[in-house]
Amino acid sequence: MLDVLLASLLSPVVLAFVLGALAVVVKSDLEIPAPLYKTLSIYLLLAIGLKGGVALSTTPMAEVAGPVGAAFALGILTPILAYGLLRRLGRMDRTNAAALAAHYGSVSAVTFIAAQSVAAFAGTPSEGFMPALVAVLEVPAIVVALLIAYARGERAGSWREALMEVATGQSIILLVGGMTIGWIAGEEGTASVSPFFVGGFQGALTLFLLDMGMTAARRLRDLRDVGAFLIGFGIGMPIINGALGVWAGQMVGLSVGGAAVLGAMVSSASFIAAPAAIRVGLPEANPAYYLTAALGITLPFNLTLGIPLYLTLAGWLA
Amino acid sequence: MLDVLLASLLSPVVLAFVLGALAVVVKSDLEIPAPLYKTLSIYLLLAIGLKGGVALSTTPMAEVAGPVGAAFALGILTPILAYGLLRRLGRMDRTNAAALAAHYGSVSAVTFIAAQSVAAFAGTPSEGFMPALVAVLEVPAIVVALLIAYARGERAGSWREALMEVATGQSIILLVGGMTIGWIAGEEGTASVSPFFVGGFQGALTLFLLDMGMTAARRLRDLRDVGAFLIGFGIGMPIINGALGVWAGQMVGLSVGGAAVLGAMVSSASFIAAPAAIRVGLPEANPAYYLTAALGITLPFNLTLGIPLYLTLAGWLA
Amino acid sequence: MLDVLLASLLSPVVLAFVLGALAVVVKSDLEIPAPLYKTLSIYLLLAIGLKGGVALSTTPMAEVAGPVGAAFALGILTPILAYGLLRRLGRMDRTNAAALAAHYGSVSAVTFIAAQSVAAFAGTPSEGFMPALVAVLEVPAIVVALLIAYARGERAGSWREALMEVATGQSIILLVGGMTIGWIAGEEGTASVSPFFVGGFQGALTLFLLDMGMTAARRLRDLRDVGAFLIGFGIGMPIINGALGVWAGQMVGLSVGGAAVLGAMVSSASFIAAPAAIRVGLPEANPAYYLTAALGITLPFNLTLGIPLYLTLAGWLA
Amino acid sequence: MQTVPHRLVTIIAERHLRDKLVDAVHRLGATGHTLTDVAGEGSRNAGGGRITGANIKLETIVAPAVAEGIAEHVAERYFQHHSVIVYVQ
Amino acid sequence: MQTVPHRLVTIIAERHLRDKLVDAVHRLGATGHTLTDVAGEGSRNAGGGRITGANIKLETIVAPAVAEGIAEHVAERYFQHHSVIVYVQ
Amino acid sequence: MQTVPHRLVTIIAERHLRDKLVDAVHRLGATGHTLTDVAGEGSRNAGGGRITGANIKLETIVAPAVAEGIAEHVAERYFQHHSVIVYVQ
Ligand SMILES: Nc1ncnc2c1ncn2[C@@H]1O[C@H](COP(=O)(O)O)[C@@H](O)[C@H]1O
Ligand SMILES: Nc1ncnc2c1ncn2[C@@H]1O[C@H](COP(=O)(O)O)[C@@H](O)[C@H]1O
Ligand SMILES: Nc1ncnc2c1ncn2[C@@H]1O[C@H](COP(=O)(O)O)[C@@H](O)[C@H]1O
Ligand code: NA
Ligand code: NA
Ligand code: NA
Repeated sequence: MLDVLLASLLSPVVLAFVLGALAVVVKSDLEIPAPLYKTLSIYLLLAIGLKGGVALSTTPMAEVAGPVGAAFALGILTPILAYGLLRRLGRMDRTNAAALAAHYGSVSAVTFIAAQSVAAFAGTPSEGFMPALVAVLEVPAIVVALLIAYARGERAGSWREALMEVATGQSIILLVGGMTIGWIAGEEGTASVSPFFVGGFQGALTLFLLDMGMTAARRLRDLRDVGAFLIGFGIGMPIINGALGVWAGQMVGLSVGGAAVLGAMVSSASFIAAPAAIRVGLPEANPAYYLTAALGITLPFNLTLGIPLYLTLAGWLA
Repeated sequence: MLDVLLASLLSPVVLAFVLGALAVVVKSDLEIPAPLYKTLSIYLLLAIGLKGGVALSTTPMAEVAGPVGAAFALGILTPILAYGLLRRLGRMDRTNAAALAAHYGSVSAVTFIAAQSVAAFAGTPSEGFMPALVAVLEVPAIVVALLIAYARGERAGSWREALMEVATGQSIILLVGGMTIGWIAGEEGTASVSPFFVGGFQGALTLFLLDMGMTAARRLRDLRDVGAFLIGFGIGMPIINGALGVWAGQMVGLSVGGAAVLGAMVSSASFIAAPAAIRVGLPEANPAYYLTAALGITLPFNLTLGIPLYLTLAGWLA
Repeated sequence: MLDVLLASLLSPVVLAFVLGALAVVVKSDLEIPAPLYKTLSIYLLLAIGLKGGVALSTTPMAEVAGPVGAAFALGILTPILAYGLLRRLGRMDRTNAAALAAHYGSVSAVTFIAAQSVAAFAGTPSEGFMPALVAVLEVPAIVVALLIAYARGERAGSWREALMEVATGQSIILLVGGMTIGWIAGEEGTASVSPFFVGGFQGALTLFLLDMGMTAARRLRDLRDVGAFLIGFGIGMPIINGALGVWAGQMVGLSVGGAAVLGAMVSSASFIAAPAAIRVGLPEANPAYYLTAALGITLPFNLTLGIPLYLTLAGWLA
Repeated sequence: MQTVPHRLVTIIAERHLRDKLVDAVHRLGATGHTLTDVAGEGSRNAGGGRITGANIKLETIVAPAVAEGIAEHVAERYFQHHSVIVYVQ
Repeated sequence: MQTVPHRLVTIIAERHLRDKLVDAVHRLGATGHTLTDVAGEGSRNAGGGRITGANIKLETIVAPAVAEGIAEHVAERYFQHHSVIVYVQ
Repeated sequence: MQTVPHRLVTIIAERHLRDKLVDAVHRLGATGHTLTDVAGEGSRNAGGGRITGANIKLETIVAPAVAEGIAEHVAERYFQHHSVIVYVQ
């Protein structure tokens, strides 16, 4: 456990996240320009899409089918689980419970990428086709959560629009688009772009996590608004989902690294695709809840303790 | 033909262009921040300038003289040809005919770069000094077109200002500036910057074409405003100019790849230098015409069918 | 001397600076988007921090102690020297003298980076731990200058705030933060990010200097506002400080490249950390003085003639 | 543009409402509009800052009657659940 | 700044007119100006969006007479062929 | 928002004053604010352009009394030594 924890905590990407948080704590005038944030997220999504597509082009479908099925199942299951917990234990109203369920059922690409690089850093790289699972995991949970919400009375938002929002959201477009390009162009076709998309990847991720650290720290200030239960949920839910993910990963025959990364994916809370969809589909839900929980609590937890935990779990189960 | 077409259509850069267009068609919320667009165009222009300069520093002038002469001649000839066609066949007024002539006589750096990388991708790389031809090809056509327009009565714009605009425009500054730097610093002087400017080039181009695909698709919506003739012109003119360019390239002894790339350059319609100059020199011309034709019709045509066509032509003539 | 001068003047980074200045002179429409400028400065500061940290992790403290001590001492001495000259020779009022002293006592990261790469370019690379000296050199001078100013009567600004401003300014955060990350992660821990932070460094620097050239040239226009003395000061002060730095570098056993780079650091005038602190601590000081002197005079001087001069000096003293 | 009396309507809203609002103002009679990227805080703060794309400012110069219509439309349609403000000058 | 009556003149124009307009307003008596990057659509749409650099918004606070002068200058010089609007508040 | 009479207070200032000004307007009674990145020139030009981060425009819609208070605060606290302007509409 400890060595994995260290391997993770001492990797540049995680240290950059911590540095970003510190910069906010000491009220530094450091600012990541918004266009840089956007550029990095476009780059990272396209890059993992490309990598995944190239990997898919050389992986027998049979090998991918199991993990894809598992990811899909977890994308249906986890939002229901989250909704139940929030309603029963948290006594949270339907709207906000559904909104949070969408976020915790969906996936955070950053957490996935960080997990992937920490797993590699720890000597247990994950399967090349993992990015495909991100795409599979992103959508269903949001659909399920909206179904739950709309099944219960009038809604201010639009159900169709919300689905369009997810389906055509930048993360799906870039991930699936990147995968298609990678899959079509294949290993040699993408060779010319790999210095940019592969070589530069870890460095760009470092800058991105510096920014995420700042965003997370700013969100932390809103903790008082969200209450003790949500804080507990923001840590407990990822542990449960992470364990589920690791276990499922093992079941479908993923490597230790692969199972751990799947765990990290399932445990993570979306803060790009889900918020966009929820603002459209459930505008009456309070963003202070889902954004603070996803960005201020679950993201930092996963980047620091969560990922090593899932790696260790995967090691034990193996 | 077909294999070249595939080689071209299946290259990541072209696929990225298609992906960008698709994103607009499905109304994705994907957005390339404007500063990224500017950054990429600065990077690409400087990079091709540097590469060209380094190549020039090791190429005997005799070898370059022919192609430079050909490019210059084509820069004078093609705007006159375009103006004639637009006036006679298109019955277009003088102002807009001259504005379009400036655009189709000048060159689109993106098309040049894409052609260069597709040619290399297809196994027939072009000469290293080609970027010099971009600089040579960019200016004359705009001057000629302005001459034609100003030769015919009062103008709202300023002729001098327009020339200054081209001469000091960012594309000339970065291209010529980059070439000078590359030429002075030479192979080893630029070695330290080549991971950035050479290694990253194809990847940056992919991002740029993603953005161009979105811009082109948005322009396509204005097609109805421009009428059938302009659509025909936007496809016919590049074919004619492309053929001229390939043929001239062969005459002056360029390789198959070189002739094809020269063809692509001559066929392309400028949408950075020319619009800037025309807004100043011929403000009364309607941008809906030249921007839609250059960006919405000719750019997509060249990136998908044009470039493979010129490559095939060059193959036949060789 | 001459060969070093050429090696420096003909390096891509310096040529890019000249190109940027030319673009402004010819009134080109070339514009470096502000977010790109910010992105590059974040990248460069983090990158030199990382490199420095990795170097520190493998350097015996004893070896670093001397240079660090020298840098610290120079950070105390040079602002006092500058203040004296400005008061005695320049007959400048206390406020503006103190403000300028802060700038010339502190350091310009760009000048450091340029010196480092020119030194390497000239075949006399500097020690890997030099970035640590930038961090050491940045703060003291600003503190000393504020002490001098506040020791003399009422002030409009806030002394404490100004110190916080420096201590938490982006350059310190990124430099020290980057060094810490590099020091913790070490050689192999940072291997995955080095294509981005090491490979891309010189190229990013080229773009940054293109922008700096434009900023410097714009500043030059304000020369008339600052008067002859300040122009002389902007050239004389760096020569004096540079000589001091080179000499001190030799004393503490730095290599020729190291001593030259220390000279360049000491000679340089800060234009990021110092202005930020002075706006807060001495708002009544006139920015036209310190910004024009630092950016319009000293930066261009150092990038063109200064750095080769310090390299030559270091060669002689060696 | 200066001849007839006109009103400047300013709408500040979460980014994802941009296209809807642009369509709405043109549908309600605007002949043009200007968009600016802004950041902000208000009573609701529904915006998640840069994560959800900050805010946009939509300005349109229209006839008084049109201004009325736009302000009403925005108030009705968006005030309850969205981060939006509108004012007419 | 607040003491004497002043007018806020706002000009929205294609980017390439920026420097000319800045010079003009200062020549016509402005003592300062503020520039903002904006995007927009209007009756002419001469701007090619990001390709030609979107639009800029130029704001200047001036004496009423100066405001008049600026509005007239812009109208005369640019309305016919350029994407420009100006309004005084 | 439209019911009671309100004033739009606009402050343009050097970037480093941003957080102080935001705190001040809220302390003085504002319930929200909008920030825009701008560039500009004025009589002082204390800003060092992009080097020191250009300028920011801070807009807040407040009750007339609050507007008074903000304008006074800014004038007193910042006019003498900083690049700041404020106007109320
Ligand atoms: N009083 C105000 N003055 C200026 N801008 C405001 C004000 N209230 C809200 N805003 C802007 O409108 C957006 C949405 O406001 P709200 O719906 O109250 O969160 C905020 O993010 C601000 O950009
Ligand atoms: N009615 C309007 N309201 C707000 N902005 C406008 C309006 N009309 C035009 N604009 C702005 O002025 C620019 C030029 O307008 P135009 O000359 O009509 O194309 C447009 O791109 C918009 O940014
Ligand atoms: N007359 C004016 N009209 C519009 N903006 C102004 C004016 N004067 C100053 N500004 C803005 O306020 C900032 C500070 O002005 P100053 O303190 O005069 O340098 C300038 O950078 C401009 O952005
Ligand atoms: Na999840
Ligand atoms: Na052409
Ligand atoms: Na110094």
